[in-house]
Amino acid sequence: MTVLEYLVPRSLPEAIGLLERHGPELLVMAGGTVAMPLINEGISLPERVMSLRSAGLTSIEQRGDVLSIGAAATLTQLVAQDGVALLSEAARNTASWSIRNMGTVGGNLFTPPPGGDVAVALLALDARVRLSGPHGERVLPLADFYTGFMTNALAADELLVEIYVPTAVGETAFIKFGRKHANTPAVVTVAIALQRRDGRISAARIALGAAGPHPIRAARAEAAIVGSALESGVIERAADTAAGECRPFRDAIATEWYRRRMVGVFVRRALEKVVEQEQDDVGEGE
Amino acid sequence: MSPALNVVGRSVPRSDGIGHVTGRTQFATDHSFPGMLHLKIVRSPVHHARIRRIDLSEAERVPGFVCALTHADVPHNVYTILGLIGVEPEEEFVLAEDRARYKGEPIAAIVAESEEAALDAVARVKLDLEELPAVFDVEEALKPGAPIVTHWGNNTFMYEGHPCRRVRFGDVEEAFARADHIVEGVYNTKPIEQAPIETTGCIAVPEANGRYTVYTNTQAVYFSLDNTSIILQIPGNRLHFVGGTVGGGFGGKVDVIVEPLATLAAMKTNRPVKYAYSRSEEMQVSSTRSAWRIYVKDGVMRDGRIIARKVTSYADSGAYSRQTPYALTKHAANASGPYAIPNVSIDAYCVYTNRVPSSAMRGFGITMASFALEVQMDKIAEVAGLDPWSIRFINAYRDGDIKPHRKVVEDATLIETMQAAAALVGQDLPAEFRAMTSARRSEGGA
Amino acid sequence: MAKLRGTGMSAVNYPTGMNLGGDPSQALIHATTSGSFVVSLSATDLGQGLRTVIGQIAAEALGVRMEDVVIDTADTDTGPHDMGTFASRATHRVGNAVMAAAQEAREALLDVAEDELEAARSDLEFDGQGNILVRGAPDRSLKVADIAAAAQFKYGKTIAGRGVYMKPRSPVDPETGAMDPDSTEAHACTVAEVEVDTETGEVTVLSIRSAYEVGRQINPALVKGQIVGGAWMGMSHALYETTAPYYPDPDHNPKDFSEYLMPGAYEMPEIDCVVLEYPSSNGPYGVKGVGEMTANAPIPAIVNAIYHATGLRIDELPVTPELILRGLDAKERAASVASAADTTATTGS
Amino acid sequence: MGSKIITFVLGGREVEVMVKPMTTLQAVLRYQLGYTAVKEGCRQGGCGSCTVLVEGEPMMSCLLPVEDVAGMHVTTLEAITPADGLDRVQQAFLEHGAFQCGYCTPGMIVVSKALLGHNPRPTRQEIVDAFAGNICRCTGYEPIIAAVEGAARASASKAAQPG
Repeated sequence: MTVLEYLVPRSLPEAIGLLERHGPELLVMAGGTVAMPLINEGISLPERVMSLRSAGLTSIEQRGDVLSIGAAATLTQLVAQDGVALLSEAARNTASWSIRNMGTVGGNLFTPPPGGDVAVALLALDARVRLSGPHGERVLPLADFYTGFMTNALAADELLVEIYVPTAVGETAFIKFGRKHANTPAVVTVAIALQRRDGRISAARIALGAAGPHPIRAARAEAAIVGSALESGVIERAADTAAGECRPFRDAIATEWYRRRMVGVFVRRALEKVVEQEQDDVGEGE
Repeated sequence: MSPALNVVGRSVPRSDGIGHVTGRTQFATDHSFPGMLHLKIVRSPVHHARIRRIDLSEAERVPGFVCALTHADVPHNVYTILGLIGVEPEEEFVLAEDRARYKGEPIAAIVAESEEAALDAVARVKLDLEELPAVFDVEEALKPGAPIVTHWGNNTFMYEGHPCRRVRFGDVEEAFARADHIVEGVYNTKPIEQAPIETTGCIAVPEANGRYTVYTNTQAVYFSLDNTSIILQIPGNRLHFVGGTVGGGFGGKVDVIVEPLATLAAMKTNRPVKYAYSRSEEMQVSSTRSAWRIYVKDGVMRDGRIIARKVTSYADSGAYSRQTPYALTKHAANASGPYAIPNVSIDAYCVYTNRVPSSAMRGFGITMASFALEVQMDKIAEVAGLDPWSIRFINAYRDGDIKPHRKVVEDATLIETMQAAAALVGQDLPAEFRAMTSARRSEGGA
Repeated sequence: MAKLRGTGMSAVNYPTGMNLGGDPSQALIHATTSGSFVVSLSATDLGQGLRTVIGQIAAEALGVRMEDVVIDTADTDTGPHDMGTFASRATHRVGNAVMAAAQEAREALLDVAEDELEAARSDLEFDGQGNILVRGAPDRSLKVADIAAAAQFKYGKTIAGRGVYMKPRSPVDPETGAMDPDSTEAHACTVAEVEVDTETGEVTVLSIRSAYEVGRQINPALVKGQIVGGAWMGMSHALYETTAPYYPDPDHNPKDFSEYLMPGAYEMPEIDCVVLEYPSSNGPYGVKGVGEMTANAPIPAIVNAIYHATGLRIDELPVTPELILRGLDAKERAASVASAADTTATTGS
Repeated sequence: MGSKIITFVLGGREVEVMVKPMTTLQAVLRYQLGYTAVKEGCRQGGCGSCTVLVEGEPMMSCLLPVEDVAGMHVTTLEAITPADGLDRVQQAFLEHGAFQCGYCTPGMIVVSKALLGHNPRPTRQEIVDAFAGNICRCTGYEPIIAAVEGAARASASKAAQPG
């Protein structure tokens, strides 16, 4: 059906009201970078579409030790924020300049793999998402938001409205590996956040993109290294474990075999990057 | 000595430059016309199927639906683009009849008031298909019992009674028997899309005088006009094709796909009709460069001379051959490479599979031969204990040599080109190669 | 992590012109009364610069300035027949047709100029700047525009020319393959340097340096543009592109520019070239043609460079990182089997 | 629901268009207003040929419902071309042979203008990054990069001139 109505609510309550009125058939769109190509090609034929672009969800603010990111904040805004370096880096490695000017942080959480590079960084940062519906709000860890390939915990009448990221993140590293260097789908994306105390890893979050039905944590790899010093044997162990536990897939870009192999390589390289950053910091300190 | 030239040989500015940098250059689908309709295609969702029924009833109810075209509407539905130069048989269906031979094959065309309505109606066409076994590999397609793709009963294009384009020169078997080394290789390449940034497209416009003006980005306006005239069975003088400005071709716009249907729809509706590929159509259903499998066997002497070469090549034509038979002929004529080889045998097969048809692309028939042969040359060099430069100088053809297809070489400059490349990269060449020329061997080109 | 570097080369010929002939192109030229020459054709400009190059050939052959030539092409109501722009045929075929048409138009101009300048035809020459001069008499010259106007208004004559170029159709002997499959041969030799990451299998092309021999260059800047763009496309074919990533399996065919892999600006290597000119006997001004061939030589040069870097013989395109890794794995397995065998042999002796 | 009237500022001039819901800015520019320098290479956001500036920032007009630019400033290549001659970037594209078929060129020049607007002396890497969303099938990118470098130099030398 040709689109009958394009709804552009000016506030969150208006958006929630429209969603409630039109029900789950309403296609919710923010930057349009994923939905519009499907509509243009006639693959998606929605009757009604709601844009969140003007619903007042575009701010990025630091509140205490939390960075609050409106779901409709653009990836360009995320590049520019200086609260969390990992997020700037992830956003900078996503798509192209024009697409970053349009694509939103919230939208990135709905982008099926191998897309969704920012979501991988958010997962490593232990972000939480605020969901809002006609009956109130709830906040979920991002890790609980995903339920499967292109499925999530969002109820039919809820909108993802905000993302909370703790700014005390410890040491981080981000690597997106694609077949090209820029504007390309990931073979694998790795985002890591570590905390170390007395030379030992006290907490580790290793998030992987394009290595499962949605951004995933490499929980066994994390468990395998907590309590150890970040040295080469430990790094190898994390890499091997992550490669073993990930659930990659084959698409036009890469096979399952190659992705699994690259998970190992890039988890290792990301952890080595943490070590290098530490050495740089030490070097600068001297 | 030729007289001095005024403008040839000078890097004068491009005559279309200002148009391109200001965006004022008009490409075919930059035109638009009041009342213009949009044509979109219902395509086979499977690789090979019998078509039992096409149900348009729901599509017809979409607001903005104007008409649908099926094979029954196309006056001369089975054609061969190279029929213009005498290539037979007629084999491609403008719109599929009882069988779809590749995923994406056009089955019906929908004409609607807007592109959105056309896409909507396309999505609502119901196809009753019986899926058939399909074949995707060139050598599998030649085995007994393979699914037959064509409508005449075998999976190769026939060259004057042969299932392949043949070249026979000298006696390869005798030469293999006395060669010091035999070097064999098999080379595989996957299909490639021309991927011009402007997709294939046209607009057909009914004119006051009963003619049709077709704005098109074809690479060959008369090729397109003449094939359209045949397919629609209307005199060529009722067609006026306007083009010449093409947003990238690379061979991808030599087929005649969009013009016949757009013109037919314009005839049927008496309104301008636009038919342009979407990007995914350009990527997934437009002709590709063929996939190739090339077997090369060379007989080589201890000193590096290649005395025999046998090449067996298979190009994956897909479901229809389009320009590919011609590519195989060009390939066969060049499968010995730029080398003087006294004994050559070449069999080049154009093979039908249930794949998107392949057709022309930049380097037609040659690009993948060059890949196979030049990798093979390095293998030969290694076997003969020579470096990659030496093996090529030793075997380079000269003016006056006879190519396997019996033509006397006239414009050989491989040796001079290699000398220039060596100088460019600082590669030292032995004196004998520095002194070598492409002049006739009888004229001291030793 | 190891990064291995290697260099590879290739040398190729490229047959230009639609191979078996029988592919005529026509050109019609007429002068307007303001001294412009309209060149009517039916060839297409795909971006290679056909309008420019044919304009240069027409201006040269007519003996007038480039700006006095108008290329009117690919309108079938005004343009004469042409087979189309493919097979590196346009500059060769259309250029020859234009030269023939220009010759006829020149003769028509000279017919009028003889009367207007009261000079013998053999004493007339074009200065290439839009004038016809009487040799040895610098004060006796006329603008081509004035001659064209005089032809129309004073003599009632047309200044026009017709040209066609056709290589006769050559049959192929179905048994031996004897045929005449080209008009002329251009050549290229490319040297590529690569770096291979042995952990990821990625191939980085560091440089593509080539020598080309393309006959006469009508427009060297456009030739260089073809060589640079072709080097990119060759690299793209060698390492990235396909519509069937798992051929012969037809699945996962790309639908857009992110799935259909092509290198971007970031991946561009250093590109360098030299161009030799050995004019052909049958091309206009000795042209051979360059458009199609420039993607060819880089492909085997890159693949041969990968061998030089890694010892892997690759016989498949595109060369994906996975192909490299699997090759390196197999090599490593073979080496460890061999060394195990060595150990056994040593122990056994 | 029927059509709506949307107003925006196109190249400094206010325009009013009547559109069906969710008509893209690209379709409005090309087919209602005749601004065909805005190209249509993919309508997937993947080629960059339709790039326009919205409030000075590059965006893909094929992905942008025109309702979303209501009241905003939109700049296409038509508005970048000065009344007298060519912009420095356009001139540089000519001089460096930064196009062949010309289909990607409008998008490339729009992005170049945006880049030089933000960053008058970009490094090669910054130029390459800026073009990551614009695909050229003909040139191999090198002449395009050279053109932007050339345009930046031309601006710098002009700025350095007294008076």
